[in-house]
Amino acid sequence: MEEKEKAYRLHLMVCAGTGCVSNHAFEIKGALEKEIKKQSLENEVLVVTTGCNGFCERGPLLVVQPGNIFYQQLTEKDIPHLVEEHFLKGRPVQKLMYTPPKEKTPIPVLSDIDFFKGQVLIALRNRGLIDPEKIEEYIARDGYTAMAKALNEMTPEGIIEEIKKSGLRGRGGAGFPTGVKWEYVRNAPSTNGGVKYLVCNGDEGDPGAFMDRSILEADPHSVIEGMVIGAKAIGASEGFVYVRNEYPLALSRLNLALKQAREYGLLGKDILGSGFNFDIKVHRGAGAFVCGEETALLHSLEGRLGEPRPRPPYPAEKGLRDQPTCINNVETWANVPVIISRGANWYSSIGTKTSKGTKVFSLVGKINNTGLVEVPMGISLKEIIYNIGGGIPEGKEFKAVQTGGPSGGCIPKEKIDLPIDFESLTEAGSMMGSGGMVVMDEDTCMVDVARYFLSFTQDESCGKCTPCREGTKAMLSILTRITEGKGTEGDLVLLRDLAESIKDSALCGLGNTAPNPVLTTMQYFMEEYETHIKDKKCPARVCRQLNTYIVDENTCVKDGRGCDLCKRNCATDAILGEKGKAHRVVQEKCIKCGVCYDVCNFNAVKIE
Amino acid sequence: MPKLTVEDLKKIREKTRRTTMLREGGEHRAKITVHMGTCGIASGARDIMNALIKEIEARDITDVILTNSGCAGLCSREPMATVEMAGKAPVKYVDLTAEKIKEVLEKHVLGGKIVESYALGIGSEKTDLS
Amino acid sequence: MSEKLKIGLYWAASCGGCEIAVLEIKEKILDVAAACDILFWPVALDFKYKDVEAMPDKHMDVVLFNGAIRTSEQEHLAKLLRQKCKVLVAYGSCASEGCIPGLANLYSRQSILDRVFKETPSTDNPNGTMPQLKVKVDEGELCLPEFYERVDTLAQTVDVDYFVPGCPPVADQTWAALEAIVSGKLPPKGSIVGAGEKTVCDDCERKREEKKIKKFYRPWEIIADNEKCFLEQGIICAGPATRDGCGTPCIKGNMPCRGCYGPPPEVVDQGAKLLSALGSIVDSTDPDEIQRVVGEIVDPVGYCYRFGLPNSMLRRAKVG
Amino acid sequence: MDSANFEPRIVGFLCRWCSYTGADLAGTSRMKYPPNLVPIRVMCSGRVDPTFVIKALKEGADGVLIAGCHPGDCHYTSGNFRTLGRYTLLQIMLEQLGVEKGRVKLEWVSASEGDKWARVVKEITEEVRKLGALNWDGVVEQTKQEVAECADEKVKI
Amino acid sequence: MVNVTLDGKKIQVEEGTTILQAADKLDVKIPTLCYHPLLDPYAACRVCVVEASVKGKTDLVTSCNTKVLEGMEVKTASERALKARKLNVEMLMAQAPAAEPVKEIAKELGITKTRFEIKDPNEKCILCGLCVRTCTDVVGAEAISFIERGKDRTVAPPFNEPSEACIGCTACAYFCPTQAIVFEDKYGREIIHDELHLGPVTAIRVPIRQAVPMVPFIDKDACIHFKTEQCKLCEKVCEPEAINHAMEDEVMEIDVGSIIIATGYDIFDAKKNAVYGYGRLDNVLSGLDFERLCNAGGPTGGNILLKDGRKPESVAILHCVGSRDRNYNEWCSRVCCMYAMKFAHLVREKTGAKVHEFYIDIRAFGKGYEEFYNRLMEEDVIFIRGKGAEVTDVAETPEEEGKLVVVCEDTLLGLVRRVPVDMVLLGNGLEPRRDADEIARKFNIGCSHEGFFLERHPKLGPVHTASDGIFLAGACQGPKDIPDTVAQAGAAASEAMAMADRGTFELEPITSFINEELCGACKTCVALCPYTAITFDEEKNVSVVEEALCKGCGTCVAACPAGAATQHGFDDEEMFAEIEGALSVV
Repeated sequence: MEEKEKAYRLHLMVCAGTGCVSNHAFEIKGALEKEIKKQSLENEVLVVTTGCNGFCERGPLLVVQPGNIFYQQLTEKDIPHLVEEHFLKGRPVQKLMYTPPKEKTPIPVLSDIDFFKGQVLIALRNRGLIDPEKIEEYIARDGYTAMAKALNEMTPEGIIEEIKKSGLRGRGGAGFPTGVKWEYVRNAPSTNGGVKYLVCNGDEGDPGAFMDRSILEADPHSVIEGMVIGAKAIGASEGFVYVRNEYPLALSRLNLALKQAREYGLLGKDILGSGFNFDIKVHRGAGAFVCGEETALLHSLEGRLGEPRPRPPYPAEKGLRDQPTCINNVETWANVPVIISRGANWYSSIGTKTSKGTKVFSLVGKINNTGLVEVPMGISLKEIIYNIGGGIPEGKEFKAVQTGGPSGGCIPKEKIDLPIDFESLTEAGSMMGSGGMVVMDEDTCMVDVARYFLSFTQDESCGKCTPCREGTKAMLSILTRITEGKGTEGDLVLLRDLAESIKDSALCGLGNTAPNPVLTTMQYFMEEYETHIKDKKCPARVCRQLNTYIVDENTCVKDGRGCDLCKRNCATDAILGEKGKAHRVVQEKCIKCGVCYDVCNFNAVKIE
Repeated sequence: MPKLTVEDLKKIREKTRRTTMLREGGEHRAKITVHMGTCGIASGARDIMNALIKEIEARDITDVILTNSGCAGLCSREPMATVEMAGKAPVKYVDLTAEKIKEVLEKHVLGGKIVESYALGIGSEKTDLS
Repeated sequence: MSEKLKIGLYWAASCGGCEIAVLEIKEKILDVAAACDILFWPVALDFKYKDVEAMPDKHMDVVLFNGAIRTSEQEHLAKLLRQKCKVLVAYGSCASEGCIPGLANLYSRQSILDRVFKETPSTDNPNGTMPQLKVKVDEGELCLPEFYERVDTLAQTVDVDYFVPGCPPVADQTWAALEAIVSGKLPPKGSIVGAGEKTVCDDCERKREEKKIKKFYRPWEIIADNEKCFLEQGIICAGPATRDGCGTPCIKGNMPCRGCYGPPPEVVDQGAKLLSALGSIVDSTDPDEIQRVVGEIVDPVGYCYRFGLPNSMLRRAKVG
Repeated sequence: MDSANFEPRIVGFLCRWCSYTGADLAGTSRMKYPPNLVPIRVMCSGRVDPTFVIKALKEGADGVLIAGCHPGDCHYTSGNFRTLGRYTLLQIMLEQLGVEKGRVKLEWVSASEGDKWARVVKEITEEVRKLGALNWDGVVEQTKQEVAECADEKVKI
Repeated sequence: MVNVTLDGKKIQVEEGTTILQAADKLDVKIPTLCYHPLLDPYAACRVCVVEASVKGKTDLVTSCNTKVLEGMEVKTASERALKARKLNVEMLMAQAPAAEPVKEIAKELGITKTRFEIKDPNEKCILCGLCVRTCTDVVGAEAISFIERGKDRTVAPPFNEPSEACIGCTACAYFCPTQAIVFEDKYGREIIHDELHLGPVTAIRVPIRQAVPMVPFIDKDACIHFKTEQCKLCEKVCEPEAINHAMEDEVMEIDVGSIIIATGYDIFDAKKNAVYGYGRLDNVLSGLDFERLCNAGGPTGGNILLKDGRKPESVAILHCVGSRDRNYNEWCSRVCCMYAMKFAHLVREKTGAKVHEFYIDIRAFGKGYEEFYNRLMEEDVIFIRGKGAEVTDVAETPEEEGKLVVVCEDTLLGLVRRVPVDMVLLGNGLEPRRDADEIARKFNIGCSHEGFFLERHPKLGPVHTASDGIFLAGACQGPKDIPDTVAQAGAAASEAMAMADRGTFELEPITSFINEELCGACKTCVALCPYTAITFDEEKNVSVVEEALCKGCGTCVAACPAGAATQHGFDDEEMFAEIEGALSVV
């Protein structure tokens, strides 16, 4: 540590989040290093791997510092040119820069790009700026100062007071005030000589959300630091991070971070000479959705079947090994150090009256800028979708957005001005939940969407309680029936009854929220259900069993000259016609697989 | 590995300040741009750059940004470099050698006094993208 | 001269160690010489049997007779010396108990002769020539003593007055015996002089606790603890069944007692007693284990009757 | 002496609690067994000193039987284990001394085993009868005779 | 205490009471499925949902696990609760159509059929988890668990293979509300308690109805707690808290002056002689079985019944089962003739059935016994002289169908007879206790060859043993009936008393001693003494015998290598003289 820091004139920040890694970010890094060596720039240019940048849509990504120049969708082929032009000769390469849709000129600087411009980074404060595998870089960015402050200058009560004042609420979805929870745990009696536990919930069950993974990958130390502060506040000496095993990169970076922190004495005995002891163990989950539920997670952590149990007692009172346990989500923990170092007042100045600070959303679906965004609470859906997300691709119309993951709800376009916070989302029938945002355009069938999400929750139900186990199965079968055109009017009544009853009587959050997609789609898109049942039609033409495929003979002959492709691809010989002549679908034989529609190059196959 | 103290945390931060400054565009005293078009490289811009890097490292200067750019247009006077002191107009130096640029670094960047004998002029076209 | 004690010494079936043992009294031999006239000592002085035969009966005051009786010659001399002396002392284990030569009683005369004159690897005797009692040669007839079938102790051959046990007797004890004889302070006839009245254990300085044996060892099989009772270590020691008086030189040299001083006063058969003790101290209540532990003792006769087979109740083996 | 007419003399050492009672039972049960064995009662087979056995052999016994309680059944808890240890060692030694195995025996006979007692006595009597007289004094005195023969040997060369 | 309103009724209950318990106090019935009072609430079936309001906040909660709060207002059958409850029951009807409790609740709720898809009409399991919780929380065996999740959830042992962790307690089946769990033994038969044909046995029971003291005990071999250290359900339900699993058998040491051994006998196990079919054929009973059957406190209340509940019409009684039999026990057990005849009398009296006695000889030796024999003959009991050779259920003639046939050689008639009867009673003989050997060894006494304890002398010491102070009474010494036993016991008691009364005890003058002059201090003797009568006197450096402790075995004497130990009456000289004497006889 005594040697002087080596001076480089350029730092190339290669994004190595899971998204970019799967887009071959490591090959890009390799190519860069090779090329830099070739140009003898290795003493001038440093290649750094960072955590997820957030703009995953455009991966693999590279940001050049200083200058904040943003390169995107790189391939190995681009590298020699890029190195020579920009890093050697100082001429940034425009064609590798981001050009917003519908525009022609690329935007060279990251902060000028809309996707980044609208974001406020707290939980993701270090993204793209540090190498998550180097603790020094985290420390350089004021890392562990909050912890030092909390351990040496603050009392547990003081920490709790600060968190309470900040208005931080659990980012796991339910939004329980974090400070209040900590206070509960602090005051709850332990039956085992004062032992209390602290758990970080990294079991991100929603397949469409990935902010927890991203934080663990990009900035594991922020979570560790948050946990140490929390431990001091509640009086715990042992903590656990529950991470699903499907996150190998997150696991390895977290484990590395823990090792480094331990080596530096930032974990373990007598942290920073404060006399405070705390250490963290990593527990790998097997990836059950229900294990994101806190009681199920604790069961799993204890080595038992990952099943929820009724609350109360809450984990704060009787959690892991029956001792008071504080469970917070990854993102919550990542927020904690910033609150401690910058103060509750600063934090609570961001956001709305009830929901303070920022929230990370994973923006996916029919949207131009897929990725991870951190925005202040209270920002409208519209801003997220159109300003940051860049709107809907191919100029299609926005229809709805599913927030909160598979058990969240669909919010229709009428509510696009809805300011996003915990309360408003719940009011709209959805929830903050996982922070997932699935954007849907006009081509989406809402009945099918409900069916899709339900098939997920049904599959992930642990099966302990009757409503969730049997109810999701029953709802799924009704929805499947409707999408197949076999629905009756009675089905809608039964579906609503079921949904309400399950929401009301299921054991845990998973069951309580599983009907949300059904309930919200029924609330906002009832006419689509009715069309499916009464007219046996799917307006979005997604439910193939309700489609009628016909060949427009005119187009077929005129444009396609009876190319015969549809006939050759039809599995049931339902298409008649000879090459060069008009083709025709025999409806009795058609199984509505849609292959003819997909293969026709001349749009001659139509759906009615 | 010895256990850290709060003081050690500060030391680590000090040590890495150059990185922080570089990546986050933090406060810097000066920015030196070496012009490295084909002409510049051909007339020895790499030497200038290397000399600068070595010198900055040796003096442990953490608040000077070192960057490069393409051809500055005055190929006959290469190698060239532009020094921009924070809040001041850029100064372009021409016909540089490793020795000369060290002098510039010493007198101009650290001492605040323009080395007029090598300077082409003060104020020029905008060279910085940001 | 007449006040000097007239003594004789004879060496029968023994190794000769006892003759040397007499000299072990060192400078005191001068006292002996001053006090005694040695009338017969074939190993040191040239006397002929005829000289002895020529003595009047009970001419000698004391005869120290060492060695067992194996041959007719030894028997003859034993009888002759008995006749010519006042006090006959069986000096040493051979004369007293039979000792090592007595172990020959495990074999028949024939097998011993065969072994010696025919079977040993170094013997070259293709004609099977055996020693003869009488051989005629040109010069006349040569006679050899008879080799008896059995080794007897001196007391089994003639009347013995005193016994000095030991293989060999230790110097102090020899001196004590001689002193007693010189001073004329003689114990009752038949006494064992120059020995104690208890067992070797009584003199032994080793620590004894409990005798509970799980395995017997021969001395070379383990390194013996030199402070602990040999038997308690599983090393067979004849001390408990052996008369004391020797001063335990073997034990002090970290070798177990072999029993050369013969049985303690009240023991009739030293070997049987030692055997009884050995068989009793096995620490087990499992018949198989007891038999195994005891069965591992090699050559119990050798241990129990090493010095006393001719003097034991059975005296010799039944050989066929 | 031909074995049919030879009546061996056997000394038996019987423990009072088991074997002597067993022998008693055999008697009261009117069981028939050879009269060759003269029983000597001891309190426990543990009292049987190997010296006794040797003494008996020397005094003219052709065989010796030691009888005690079954292992574990000793009235005195463990006396018979000591007997067993001594007997085992004695057997080895007697073998070295040329005494045939069958002459000296150790048997476990309980108080209820009158039949066994009878059988054991029958067996040892028969066995010793087959082995013939031991005549230890004869063995010891044999020498004189042999010495005489020895003296008469002819010169071979 | 907490004040609650439940369906409009106000009640004060203790803090920590659940809504379900409170409702129970008010006799308000809330249906439950996954709830069991002995297990922790699971709240999975969601059938017990009720509407509860506290401080203006109304929620649907499960009554089994929700604890009442001050001012809580509960509506057990509100529209909202009923709607959820009905739907949940309806869904369970589809999932487990064969589950009776679900049907019952459905009926009460007015649901006749389910609208949901039925997968398996025979399914009984409602996945209430009672079995899994029983196995895990109560039994502690963890032999079964839920496997898979959601719609595929089932209960199974690990890997769906018979689990080694299963201790076969059947507690899961006991707790299963729908009889969905069936136990099979390894031959594939359903396990029922039928094999113990004199009634089922539980781990906690009163040994017999006539037991004194009349208290139940825990059978450690059968109790789950002693297998897995868990369960203790009995402790939970026992209100006076009278159950203590930690209680241990105590070994007490009592110093006594004399001991009377009265360990009794075992009865001959008739299963050893397969020809009688005992344990194989129904209605073949041992003597003790029959005593239990006859007993007013027995399983039938003293009625003599066949296994199917009929009264027997004919009964055979076989004498000498296991007795007077070269293959088993050669002795006469003395009591069987008379008790067999007592059986005959009882059967005649209680059922009027025809009774056949199969005997070798009738041994009616006691006072009034012969008269009893004569009386039986007057009661028309049929005596057949001939030992029962076989009992079979293989019929050779139509009248033998469905009967047990006793085959024997009638030695009076001189022919082999087959006698069909409904019931066969065996006159099992008496045997020594199976552990008699061990007892004999412990007390240093002998056993006769058959295994009964041996008295010192049949005539002169009939209650004494070879060990002083140890006396015998009853059948442990040999088969005998009650009068004889009482007589012998009396004798033994008075002998014991007499001895204790005397206060002193004379030793036989056969003790050992050690001659200090000769003792070489080798300590060989010390460890040999089983009575620790020998100590070592360190000062004198000799071993010393404490004569009061010495029993005179002489082991030390034989072992003393120095010849220092001697025994009075058995010293070497005496022994030598005895040997010489023995051999001087020609």
